[in-house]
Amino acid sequence: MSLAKRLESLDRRWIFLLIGLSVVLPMFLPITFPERITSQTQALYDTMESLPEGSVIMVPFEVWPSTLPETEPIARAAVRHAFRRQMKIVSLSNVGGGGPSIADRVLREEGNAAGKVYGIDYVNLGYRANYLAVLSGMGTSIRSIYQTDYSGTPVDSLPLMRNVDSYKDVAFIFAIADNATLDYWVSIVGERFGAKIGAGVTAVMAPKMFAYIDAGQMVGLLGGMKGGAEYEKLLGLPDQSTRGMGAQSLIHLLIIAFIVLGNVGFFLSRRNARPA
Amino acid sequence: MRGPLPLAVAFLAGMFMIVSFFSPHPAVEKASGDFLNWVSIVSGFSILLGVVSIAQNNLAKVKRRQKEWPYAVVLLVALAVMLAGGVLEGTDSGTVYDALFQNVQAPMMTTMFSMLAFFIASAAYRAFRARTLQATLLLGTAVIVMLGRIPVGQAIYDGLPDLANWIMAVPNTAVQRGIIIGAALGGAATALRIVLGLERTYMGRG
Amino acid sequence: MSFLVMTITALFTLALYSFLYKDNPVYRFAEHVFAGLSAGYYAGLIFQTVLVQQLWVPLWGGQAWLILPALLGSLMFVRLSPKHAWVSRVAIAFVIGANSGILVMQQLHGLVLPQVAKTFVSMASVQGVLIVVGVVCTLIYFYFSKPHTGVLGGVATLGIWFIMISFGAHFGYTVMARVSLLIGRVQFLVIDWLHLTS
Amino acid sequence: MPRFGGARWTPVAWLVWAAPVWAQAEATTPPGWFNTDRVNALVLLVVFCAALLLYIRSAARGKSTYIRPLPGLEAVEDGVGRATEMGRPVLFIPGTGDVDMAETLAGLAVLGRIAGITARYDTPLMVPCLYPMPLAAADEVVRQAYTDAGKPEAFKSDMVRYMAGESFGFSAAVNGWMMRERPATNIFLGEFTAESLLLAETGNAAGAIQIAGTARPEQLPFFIAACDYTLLGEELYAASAYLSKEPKYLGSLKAQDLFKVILTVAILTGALAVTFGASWAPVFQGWFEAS
Repeated sequence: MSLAKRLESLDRRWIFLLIGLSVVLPMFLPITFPERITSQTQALYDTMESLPEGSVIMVPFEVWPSTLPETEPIARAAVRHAFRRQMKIVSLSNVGGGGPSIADRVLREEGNAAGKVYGIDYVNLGYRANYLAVLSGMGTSIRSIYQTDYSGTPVDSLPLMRNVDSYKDVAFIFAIADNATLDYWVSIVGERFGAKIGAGVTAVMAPKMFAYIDAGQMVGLLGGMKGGAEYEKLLGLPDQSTRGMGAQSLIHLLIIAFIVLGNVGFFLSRRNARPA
Repeated sequence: MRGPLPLAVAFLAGMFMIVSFFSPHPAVEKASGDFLNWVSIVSGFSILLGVVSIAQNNLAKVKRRQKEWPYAVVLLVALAVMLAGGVLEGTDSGTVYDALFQNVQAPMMTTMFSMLAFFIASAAYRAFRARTLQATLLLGTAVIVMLGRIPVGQAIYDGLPDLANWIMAVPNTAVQRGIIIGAALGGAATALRIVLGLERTYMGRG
Repeated sequence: MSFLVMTITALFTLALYSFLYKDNPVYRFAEHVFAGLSAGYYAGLIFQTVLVQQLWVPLWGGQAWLILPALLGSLMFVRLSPKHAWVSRVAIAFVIGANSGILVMQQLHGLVLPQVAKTFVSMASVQGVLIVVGVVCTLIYFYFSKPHTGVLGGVATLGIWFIMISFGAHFGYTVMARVSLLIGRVQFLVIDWLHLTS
Repeated sequence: MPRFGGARWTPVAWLVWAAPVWAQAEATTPPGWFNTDRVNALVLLVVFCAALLLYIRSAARGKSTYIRPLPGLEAVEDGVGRATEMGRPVLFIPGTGDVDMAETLAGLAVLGRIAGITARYDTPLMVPCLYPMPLAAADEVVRQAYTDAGKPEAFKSDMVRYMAGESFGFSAAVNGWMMRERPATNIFLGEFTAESLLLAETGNAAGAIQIAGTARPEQLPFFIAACDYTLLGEELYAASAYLSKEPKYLGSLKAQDLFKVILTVAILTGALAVTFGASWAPVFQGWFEAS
């Protein structure tokens, strides 16, 4: 069988095996790489540093469980940065497929680690149906949509929420997102209600966000695991994101090799097919 | 009465939203806040409807002993357990509902999406062909950006990460902006057709 | 997290990964457990948020007007009986109508105006020229009222080249995203569950 | 064909007549009823709405219905021809979204046209669907197309099949059907998420000509690299407007095209003004500033 034919008919499970190995092997040789900070990550970090200590920020968890390995490290870095600067966090989620539960877990774990108290230092408002109604409704008054938090406690009985009832009472919105809900945070909450927005997103979402950053509709961006690793470096805490970059590099090289090899096979078979 | 009533309701609800967009008057703001709470409540019922139809679907599959009906039983049991937990005990941390979500549902969804890395690799080898000039341009840029995003790329050519970031910040920004503007015009046209009663397909044939 | 719980999670993870070898009953079982849990999750969440927190508690707290959205919402369920399905259309129209009203202004005021305004950049720099030319060529590529010939054809061709570069970049970012997810899951299996390395 | 008299017209006439008068009257009354900073948004809304209605009306009268030829669309018709010659089926997937997604509706409009061709040449047709509502809609569209082609008896109920399961379960089932039936042409038009990759790759292995179209940018790169023809984003809606001939879709397309020209002129004017430091540049930019 000619080389081209053999290249063409390779069983894809060999490829799966190769990918599996290239994920596991780098874990046994913890090689860390120098992380070069992109300007979008630096801008987001500087914005968080410029806010006065103790100011109230919103950290919406617009994430599905499917992308946690990318979004959770970014969320933890954002929450840790906020708690480090004694900021108060108001959180919520418009993702009915798991968002509020993820927000609840991450905030409780990071809150306990930083000695913060629920209701005073951070609040999770939970979920309400229809993100268009929620984002627009909260513009006039948060209480028109959220009269209770995620576990049903009345909002008025939470000390943190006493003087917070609209986007104007919030200094900054650090959105964690893996879906198009973020476009509505930018175009409704940002443009219509004038809030300042930065975001940590999955790599799939990042390319579109550059249009918002260039237009000043977004002040900073963390793109995928790489963005997370950069932000962790700025905060001085090498965590999950950084550890994954070794395997990331190996698999990318492998996929590039597959693209090249696949096309070599393609051109060979096309050249053989052409009449001599 | 059956035809124009929904259209009138859609027109009034849509126009009130447009009016409240333009009017900062406190009375309008208060009214729109409460109105949007109503919209959120009614939307919640439509999600419940989706769950009921999934349950109905699978119950029918079991009743008629259709092909693969045992799997439908598995689905219904999992649904019942989760629903009972959420209703009786609540959904926040420390409940059965939350434990099932954090330890079973969420990891499974992450696992499913993680399989895509395998499929991308096999497709990169078996299907991604530079058939046309356009596909060649696409695959070429993809390779540059992929190399620029990993430290090894930096080792190959020091300027690669900056090149990759420049591709994102300039040509990509221009295209994303062009697509955003074009799509927003399309979206506004669709939304206006619904508000003005020219569009009925969203109500389905039901 | 107790080792037993982690083992359950790991077993479901491996059951799903078995699909890579071949579609098999273990995979189908895990897939249907997942489908059931996610449907149940929605039902439990809506019960607590809409029925309890947005209706039951405020209604007892004296907000009587909330009986109206509750009735309108329950109209949705009339859709299940084909004969009276039209009644549910009023509830659907109420939600879709309100959403559409929000969407009209969100697209025109929130996207079109700012994105156009921020493209008025000086074309003295290469970057400025590329941004303006790129936006215009992309817009013109999606122009359907005239055939893409002559000057218009040239602009559209430049447009598709810009688009392919952007899609290539998008492809690179997507590959990275999916790979990160795989690394995350394998880290769970190898490090958290089996403690083979730190 | 929506009539432009009677009940349907009144809300529309009120809006187009009232908006400028209402806005002008409001501006003079004490501030608070109308946010004068947003006059530019109101002008954009009114002009866009007027263009939309006028073009829909002229499309209803058969005027201004030209849409440029779309390579992906011609490939769809050639693809069905190829399947007919080879006596192998055509596989059509209206996406994995539900009926409330605009992309699914666009996909179903194209399905109607294809079913008409397969009916005429008795080419086998395969239409797998993920959700009950698109299944019912697709079934109705294909059945209607076969009756219109005068061959109601040629329609077999197993052409449109319900394939349940999450995205991977669905693609596994469809891939199995694809490897068994070996369709000559695969057409994927609608909303796709992760499964775009699995379907396109298996379609390649099954040796089919593949045409795809979706509006989601993160799936387009995979379709472009793996398929022979791809309808990019708005081209999917242009294709369905072209095939369905519905005035509301043709008119909308024309209104959007008009605004693409207007905004292109605005961008060039603004950019040139800033480049040459024209005195009115900030004023011009101010008109477009959203606040």
